[in-house]
Amino acid sequence: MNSDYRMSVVVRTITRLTYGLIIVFGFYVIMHGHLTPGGGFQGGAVVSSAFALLLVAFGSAGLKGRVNRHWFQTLEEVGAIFFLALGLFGIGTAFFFNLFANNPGVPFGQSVPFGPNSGAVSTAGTLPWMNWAVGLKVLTGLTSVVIAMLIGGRKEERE
Amino acid sequence: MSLGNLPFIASAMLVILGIYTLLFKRNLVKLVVGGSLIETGVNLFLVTFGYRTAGVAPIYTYAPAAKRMVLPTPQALTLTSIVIGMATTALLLSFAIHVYRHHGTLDARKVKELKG
Amino acid sequence: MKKVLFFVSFLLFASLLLLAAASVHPFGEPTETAMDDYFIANSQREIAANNACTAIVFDYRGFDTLGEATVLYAAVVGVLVAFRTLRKEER
Amino acid sequence: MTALVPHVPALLIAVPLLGAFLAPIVGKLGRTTRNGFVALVLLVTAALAALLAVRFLGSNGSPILYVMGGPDGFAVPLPSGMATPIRIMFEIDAMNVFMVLITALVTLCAGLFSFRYLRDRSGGDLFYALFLLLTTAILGLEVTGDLFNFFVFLEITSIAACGLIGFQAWQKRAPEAAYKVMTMYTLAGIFVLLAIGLLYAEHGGLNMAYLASAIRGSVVDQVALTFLFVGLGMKAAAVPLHMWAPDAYGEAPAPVSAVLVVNSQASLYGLFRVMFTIYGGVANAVLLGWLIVALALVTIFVGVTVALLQNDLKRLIAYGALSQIGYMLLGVGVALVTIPTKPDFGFVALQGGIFHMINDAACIGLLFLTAGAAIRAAGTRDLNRMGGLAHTMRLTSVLFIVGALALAGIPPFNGFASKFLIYEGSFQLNPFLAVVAVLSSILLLAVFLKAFQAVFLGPRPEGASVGGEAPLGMLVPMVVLAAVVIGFGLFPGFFVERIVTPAARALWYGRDAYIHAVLGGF
Repeated sequence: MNSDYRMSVVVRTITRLTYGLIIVFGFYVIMHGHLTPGGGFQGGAVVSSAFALLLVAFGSAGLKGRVNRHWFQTLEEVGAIFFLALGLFGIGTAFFFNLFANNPGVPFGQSVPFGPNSGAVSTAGTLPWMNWAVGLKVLTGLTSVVIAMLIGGRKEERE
Repeated sequence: MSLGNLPFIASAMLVILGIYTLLFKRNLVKLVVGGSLIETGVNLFLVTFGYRTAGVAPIYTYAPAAKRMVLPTPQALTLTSIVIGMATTALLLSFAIHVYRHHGTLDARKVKELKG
Repeated sequence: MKKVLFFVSFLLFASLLLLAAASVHPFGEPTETAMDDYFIANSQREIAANNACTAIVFDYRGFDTLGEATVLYAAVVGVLVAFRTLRKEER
Repeated sequence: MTALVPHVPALLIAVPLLGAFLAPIVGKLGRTTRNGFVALVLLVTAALAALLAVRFLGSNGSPILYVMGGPDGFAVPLPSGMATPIRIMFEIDAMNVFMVLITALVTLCAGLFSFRYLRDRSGGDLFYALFLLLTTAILGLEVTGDLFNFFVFLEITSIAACGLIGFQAWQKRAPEAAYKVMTMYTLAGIFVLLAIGLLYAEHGGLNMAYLASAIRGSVVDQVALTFLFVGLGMKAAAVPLHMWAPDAYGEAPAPVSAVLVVNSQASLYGLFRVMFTIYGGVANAVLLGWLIVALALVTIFVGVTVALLQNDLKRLIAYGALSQIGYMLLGVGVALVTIPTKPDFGFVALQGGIFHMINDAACIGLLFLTAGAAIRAAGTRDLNRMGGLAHTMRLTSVLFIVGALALAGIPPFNGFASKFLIYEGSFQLNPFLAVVAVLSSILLLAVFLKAFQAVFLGPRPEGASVGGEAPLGMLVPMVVLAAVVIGFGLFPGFFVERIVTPAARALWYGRDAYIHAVLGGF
């Protein structure tokens, strides 16, 4: 697959229309990890599939303006450090102690009555933060893997 | 209507198929496909351990009342196992690209540069 | 010779796996569920999370998920190492 | 700072992990800053390991328990009225402390060595990210008390090790070796995961101590034991499944090979933990013991004989390392067989096997580092085209000889101390075992003398590049490892009595204390 390969017009227009929606849906899945099935890993994978779709439809030109490879690599490290820092916040009591849960002063600190309910977003202490950290990490990680393999493949053409 | 252990045997067959491709196939990319086949089989194996008959997903948002909930731990383990499967496949494929670039072939027999 | 050895070990492995799959608890009736019942009953009280799975993934067994994020990080760095731009003398 | 002392086990993992995540970012500030940062992280990790050892030796031997995210302090594993532990917990007894000390020592020396060794290579930031990930994963492997967590760390070691093996991607053999090793590691990981799935289905818990008390030896438990045995045996490079080891140690950069040996030993620790603690109550020791003794003899024999045929320096050392894994298995296998009948000799063999772990880690690490320096100077790995390096590399050749003699078990060095215990224990069981072990050691000595003569002595072949003595940055870690090799050899009693005997006692007699620490009165 040489790099300036482009799919047909139909695919390109549909991709142009839908890739924004996929990204928004991905962030929805990340954000509601503690309420609905989903979470950091699944949401991050959905968003990186949007970037992969761009790559397939437009070839490497698809990601030219939108994604900066080195920025994504650094963002992945930032996401990883943020996740580890969340684990270390509760070091006073124990590593990975969820100190934000069930204390109303903190964002995401509300407690939840037992039994089925309609689910309030601002609950579950460190969970939403962790979901965001892992979501950012998966999103940037998977995309930089896809880009690295594309570039790896293209370099193979030149030799 | 107890299925007995049929779902376990089905996922065990998936793992056995994967092991078969890994042991007997020669093309490097086919080995990677075999590897991910095993990963899927094992994930299915893990998830089916946690099922309760007529069970509902263990999520309380709009959960139907008075329904038994399926075991949540295998699903957490499977999440980890899926990401591990992705990671190993990504690494295997990137080294397969390198081997193809050096040796010009993906057939494991011809690539046998390393003895023993 | 190697083919025979592989085939024998493959058959042995397949029979062991099927034997284990057949003799585990029947599908749908898990026998030992003390840990999981605790998770289902207490995930809302202790961690205020509706989704018991996410409660396990990020709090009860959050350390696994830290390992998980490290696995992903290792894979990404591994791929980037494989496809990094080499210096001249390393061609 | 003293408030953090009770959290040492968690920090032992968190600090190198944070270092691994920060390495590429610090790398943007320049190479020396990054090297300083990585050296600092390695030093702090080694200090934490030492602190853990000191703190543990003071606590009368009962295992330290650290519960991840425990709400009320970290000592409560069991919620009220429950029999199964809920959260992930670290359970550290003398055996874990012993393994952590080995890892801290070898990774520190290998890390310091790699700064100078890889100075003119590209991709330095990513190398140190992977190197610190490998260190974190090995430490995590040795400290965790949760079986699934053990599997996750096992996978991190697999992926990080393969990323490092394929680091020299421009060479023809490195990507192929990395691919082969990754396939073997994936297969090993699958076996372990299947076993964990079966154990979870059978007992509903994942904690090692809970499983140790819950396992009754049903069909599923035995199948799970077989899978764990095969999976961890593959990772520890026991013979029938050792195909990947020479490629891995041979193709990886020298400091990585030294850490890979420790990685194999960590999986060996996992195998011992599974056999002695989890299946301690159920497995009939004699049959398992004879199986391990047979495996050990084959490993020793294959390792030494194939080493004779090698003419690539690093693969020769790799096969030497392979045969040493056989000695550890021999010590433990003999212990499993004899302790029920003659406990004192069995325990001596067990101590020998465990003591040989740290000795082997030190001498093989030293050999790989000196070989790396020699190869860097000579520019080739082929024994026939190297030669006469001793003229310029005096200290490196002396260190190579120290490592080789120690590995072959020659008296003044540490290899002799542990091998002597293994000979003594195995002689009681069956003289044939001791004879094979001694013969293989002598054969190994011959192999390494041949290698020494080919690499260092003799005339310098005309075409060879003129390699000078290894730079200071590479010599210091080598000398540190040599000091450990000589120190353990001259005063074995001191070290055996302080760290090896408690480890052996914890592994063999400490099973009930291990379970009791988690399950309390149940």
